[in-house]
Amino acid sequence: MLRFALRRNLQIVPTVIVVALLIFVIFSVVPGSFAASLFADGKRAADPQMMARLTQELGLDKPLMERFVTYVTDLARFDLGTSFRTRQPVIDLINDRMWASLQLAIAAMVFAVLVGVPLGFLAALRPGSVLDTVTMIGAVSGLSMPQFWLGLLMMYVFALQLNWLPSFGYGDGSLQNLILPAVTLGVTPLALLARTTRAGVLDVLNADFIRTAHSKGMSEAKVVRWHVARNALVLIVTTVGLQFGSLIGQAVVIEKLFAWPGIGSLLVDSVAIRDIPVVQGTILVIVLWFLIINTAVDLIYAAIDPRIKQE
Amino acid sequence: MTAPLLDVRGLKVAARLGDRAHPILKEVSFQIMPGEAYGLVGESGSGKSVTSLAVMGLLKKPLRVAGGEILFKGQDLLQLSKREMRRLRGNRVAMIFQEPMTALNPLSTVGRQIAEMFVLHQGKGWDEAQRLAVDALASVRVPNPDRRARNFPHQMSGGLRQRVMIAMALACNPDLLIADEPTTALDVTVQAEVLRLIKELCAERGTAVLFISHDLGVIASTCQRVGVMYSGCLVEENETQALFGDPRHEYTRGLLGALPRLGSRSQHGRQRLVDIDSIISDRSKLTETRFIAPRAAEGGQP
Amino acid sequence: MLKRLSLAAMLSLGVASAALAEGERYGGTLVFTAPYGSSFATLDIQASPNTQEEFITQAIHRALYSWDSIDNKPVLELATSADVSDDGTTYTYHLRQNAVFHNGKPLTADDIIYSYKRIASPKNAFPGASFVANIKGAEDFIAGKAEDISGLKKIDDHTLEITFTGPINPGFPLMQNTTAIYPSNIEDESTFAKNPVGLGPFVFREHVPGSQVVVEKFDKYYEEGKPYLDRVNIVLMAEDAARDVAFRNKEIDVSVLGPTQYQAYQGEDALKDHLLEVAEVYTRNIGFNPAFEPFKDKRVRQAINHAINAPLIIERLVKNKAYPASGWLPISSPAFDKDKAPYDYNPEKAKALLAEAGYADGFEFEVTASPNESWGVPIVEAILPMLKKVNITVKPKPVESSALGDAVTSNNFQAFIWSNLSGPDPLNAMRCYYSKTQQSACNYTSYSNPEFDKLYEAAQQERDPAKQNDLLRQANNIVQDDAPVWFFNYNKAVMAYQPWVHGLVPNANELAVQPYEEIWIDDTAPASRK
Amino acid sequence: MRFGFNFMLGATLTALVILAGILAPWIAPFDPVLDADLMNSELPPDATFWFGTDGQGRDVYSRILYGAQISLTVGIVSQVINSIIGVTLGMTAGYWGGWWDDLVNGLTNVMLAIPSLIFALAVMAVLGPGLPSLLIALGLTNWSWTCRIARSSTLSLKSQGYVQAAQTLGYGDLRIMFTQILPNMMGPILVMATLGMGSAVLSEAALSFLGLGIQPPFPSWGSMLTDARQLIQMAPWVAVFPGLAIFLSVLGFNLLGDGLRDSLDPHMRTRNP
Repeated sequence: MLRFALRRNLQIVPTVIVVALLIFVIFSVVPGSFAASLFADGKRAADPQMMARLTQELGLDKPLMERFVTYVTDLARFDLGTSFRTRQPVIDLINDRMWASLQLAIAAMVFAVLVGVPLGFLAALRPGSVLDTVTMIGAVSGLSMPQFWLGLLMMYVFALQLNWLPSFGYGDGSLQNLILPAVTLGVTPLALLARTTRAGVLDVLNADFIRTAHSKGMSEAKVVRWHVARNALVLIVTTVGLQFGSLIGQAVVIEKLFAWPGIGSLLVDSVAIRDIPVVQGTILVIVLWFLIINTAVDLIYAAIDPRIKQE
Repeated sequence: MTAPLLDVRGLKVAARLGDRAHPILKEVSFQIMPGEAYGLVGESGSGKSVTSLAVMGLLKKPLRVAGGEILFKGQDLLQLSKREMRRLRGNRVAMIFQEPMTALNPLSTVGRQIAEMFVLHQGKGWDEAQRLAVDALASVRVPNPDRRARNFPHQMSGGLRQRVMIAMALACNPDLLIADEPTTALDVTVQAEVLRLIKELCAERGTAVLFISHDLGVIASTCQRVGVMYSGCLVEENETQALFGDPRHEYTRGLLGALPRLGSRSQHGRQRLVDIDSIISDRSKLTETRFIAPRAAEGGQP
Repeated sequence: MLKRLSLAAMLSLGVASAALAEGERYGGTLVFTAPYGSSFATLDIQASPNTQEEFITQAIHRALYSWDSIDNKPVLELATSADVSDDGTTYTYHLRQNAVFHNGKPLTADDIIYSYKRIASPKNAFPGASFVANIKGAEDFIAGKAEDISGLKKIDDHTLEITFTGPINPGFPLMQNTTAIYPSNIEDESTFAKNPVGLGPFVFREHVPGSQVVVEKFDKYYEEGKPYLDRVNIVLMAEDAARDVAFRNKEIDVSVLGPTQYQAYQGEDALKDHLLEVAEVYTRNIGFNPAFEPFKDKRVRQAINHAINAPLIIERLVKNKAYPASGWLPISSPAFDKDKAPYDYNPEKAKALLAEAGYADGFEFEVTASPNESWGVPIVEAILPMLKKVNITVKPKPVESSALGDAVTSNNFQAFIWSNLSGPDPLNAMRCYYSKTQQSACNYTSYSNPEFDKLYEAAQQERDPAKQNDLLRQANNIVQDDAPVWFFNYNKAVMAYQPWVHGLVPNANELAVQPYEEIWIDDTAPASRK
Repeated sequence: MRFGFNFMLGATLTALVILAGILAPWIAPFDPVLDADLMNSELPPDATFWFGTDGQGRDVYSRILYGAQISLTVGIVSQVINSIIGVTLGMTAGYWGGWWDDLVNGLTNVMLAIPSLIFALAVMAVLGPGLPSLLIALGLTNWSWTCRIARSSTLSLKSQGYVQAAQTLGYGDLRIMFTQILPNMMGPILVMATLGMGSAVLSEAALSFLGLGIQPPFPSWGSMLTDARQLIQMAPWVAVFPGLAIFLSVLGFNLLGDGLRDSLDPHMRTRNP
């Protein structure tokens, strides 16, 4: 198990290196510059001297190769660089925002799991029932909806019309502020989870060992508890893991819509003003997050399914 | 005459597809005496497995019993409540399936899967049940039962897995064991071992066996009495010796003709099989005649 | 005309309320909003060119000059008086005796010299460097060629002599937030970014990243009897809709309005009486690149100005949250020509002009545009059908905001739509049409007209403000006639405030920036504010 | 039976989108860009403007019809690019194996590690907003799953009799790939592409929202929806109809893809797109 975990963790390294190179290349050819973004709002006249000084100070006048070497050597020392805008270490900015993003992703996932898994389970136990039909129609609808439209509609109804929940922002970090963005963000994984849980449970229910379990004289409830749940769990854990990783990608839109101070909105804002070190750092952190979660999923998977370790 | 352990009377099973019910079993009747080994043969799709599943009460949609009685120790299983049926299933009537790989849950240890039987039917705690499971493994002659109990199914060979299934089925000393093609998926070398095991264990414990196979050789070597099924009907039934010696039904004769015999192997090393359809003249009429031989008065004891 | 009258009326109202202000109440908390982003980039405001950080600056810091929103001009802030040499280049400032930094250090000339050197330091590349660049010797210092700025001379602790490179009005550059004065006795400069220390009426208390900055009353503030408030919470709230909800729920005391909300608030009795409006010093325009063949001809540029129904766009799309532009200098500019009529909407005249120029069959051009709702793609979409009627095909070329500046300053466009600073200093605003100004600096349309240059140079030398304004007014009219741009509008900034808030001023530079020390709240405020 | 219904519903919705796109020039009552009269802005739905008008005074109904063209283009072109990249890499990797296979595998892992919306965001930032950039960005981001499927199909097809027969007959590698292997894996690839069309349309909307999608005046549903954000209280119809259009067309693609998958291979049902 330990060796499996170690090997799995080592596989992350080359991927992260390639991703790091890729984003460096992409953002070295991006049009626009941080210096130019400073007067993009038209509130100041462009100041070419200041732009030149800034470019020089930020090291952007150096040749590409030289910047690349600096970038790589810094990365090797786990240094993500300094933000153009705030002149603070990128890692500090990410730290400031990470918790909000985690909170949002975890809340969304908890919501998706708590609603999606039982729905999928019940639907599979009663295939063709009203519950099944409604759940599956709901799930495919959930997958077909533009998330920010859903968020906008919910904001309109629950915040503006009913005034039940705050429509925006982090507030003091209370649950109230979390509900709308988390639910909006949770809809896609919820729909996927309901679908995969249903399919997974149906698969398990059709398996021979379930017939064996019935032939032992086990009650339906015990069959589900002792044999179905654990086996369906494999698929559910995989889906949860994959979704948890991609949640942070989707969170970009939701964080922007609900003015949630997470790393998704940090990324979008930084792309907009071409604060390249922050952009690179944020993407790297997101990718790392995704890979770590995938690895964790693989490990959990291996813990649940004894067949994996053999491979 | 002792009362039969299992008395299937005019069992009808139908498959409901849309609003039409297609008959699958057409009035199947047979009895199994306590301790008797009874064989059901027939080609695939003839209804052997459906019969066994009907007895276990494990028919799945769209299949369902459309008529008849299944008397177990005089009690009609079809009239039992779900709960009563569950108490019987596994406990008094147990079953072994064809595929030992898929019939076991890949994610639990075999010990735990056997132990479930003791927890379910004997109200044991898990610790004790696990110990009993080791004993049960020992009783089916699994070497190192203590270690094997902690194994997962994928860590075992096919023969071992089928032994686990047998240990599980016999865990509660059932009155009737239904063995549905228990050796089909196994290597030829292992087949004989497993068959002998079933035979010996059941004989030791006085467990009756309903043996289901398409393999006449297997049936011949294990059963006292044989029923031949074709297209949902029991077309012929007789003592094993009698049936093989003097097949009465055209289909049985065809089936026997298709059976390779050791003596028929030619010099070229090629088996020459008689095509079943070259013996049977008209398949559509096969179920019109039935030959059910009466039971000998002394019952099924060998 | 009506709009201008109402503005004038409002301006006088502002003066009146300031003069008549009585019954000021001490104490309480003001919940202010910072609407220009979801975070504060830094608390070291010398390093930040963004408006967003000005909300903090106003509370914590003071610069040598400050902006008088009522009289619309820079005034001395940290000095009680200044003597000007005859040639207008040397200023001797008599600094306030009673100004004290939050860390207890009294203000001396050293602090100003220290601050200007820090701002100009080549190591820092701060945005304020261009504002101190007018001081003699600053260019050399910025370039790293000198140890000191030769134009800065300490006479004694409270007397400072500054020599400028020319006869400029130093008030405009030295009132900028990025030229705020820091105490010279802080060893570790990196603490400015976390724990700012200034001369302002409020002391920094706390910064919750992504949420708010809290400041509290400074007891030793140099202005007698001020500030009134005990505390100001400067809350980050970038989303218009978020501010709308929060304002209606009385969670915030002021809110800067977008066009849609402006329209909505005007229709609501509870809200419409508490709107503060001002013509800000930004001119929205579409700049034409004379390198693009059709735009070489003045008649084509004029035709476009005639073909677009700007008042209609302002009414329907901008919801009247703007004043139609009649030239480059905005209404609040001292050199604004109120008698100059804007181009009238006249498609026939436009067609005739185009025909004269040889473009009767029209032509096609691209407008580089950012997504901004008031001066971006939506406006281009609106002019598209209008210009189609005179056979001109317009194609929006959408770019991100950060790429717009790059495209324009590298002269890589046929036309662009932007909002540009056109005040408060009219001389500085008209510099953008002086032929010696680089295209990349702010002469984006590569404008060159000898007649204009003559007027501009004369205005540069003129030291009588009235005469200077007169020259600039003429220069402005030449630009208007030459139409190097389509004159769209001047921004009307609108701020909604709760009825218990008093002392807000119509700041034409940036309405959202208010003098916190003048603000007080009355008894009707909710309990949480008192 | 149920899948049949889903499939039909999906096919109907997709057909409607295609029809709307093709027939837009004939059935749309107004020009989506030029028929903008600011005097008519923000009118609620009525007999003339079935879905009302937007802030620029344009007919929302006409714009939605024309928007179908853009959504279809986005869906189809991005998926064609995806499929070509994915199939080419996956098939050659599976067929040739060796270092090429390792390389493709590594590349696929990298692509899978970057959330696709973020990668698309980066590509859009480089290329600038607009339809061609969007097609490239979305075409470049989602090929990894297709590649994996193509690779594993190739691996299993390679050992099939007819492929080996073709190899014995001395057919060239490319010929075998295109005549023997490719046709046999078109099914799953088609399913991936159909489901991918739905997510491409959703990504377009998301990128528009982030200011990096197709920009006006093109009547793309995503940008219409984004523009409507400011108007949601004053003129909700401007937000509701484009949102519905996106929802129904993506639903159509998804149901169609699900239906295709079920009819091609009932066992694939458990897998995710």
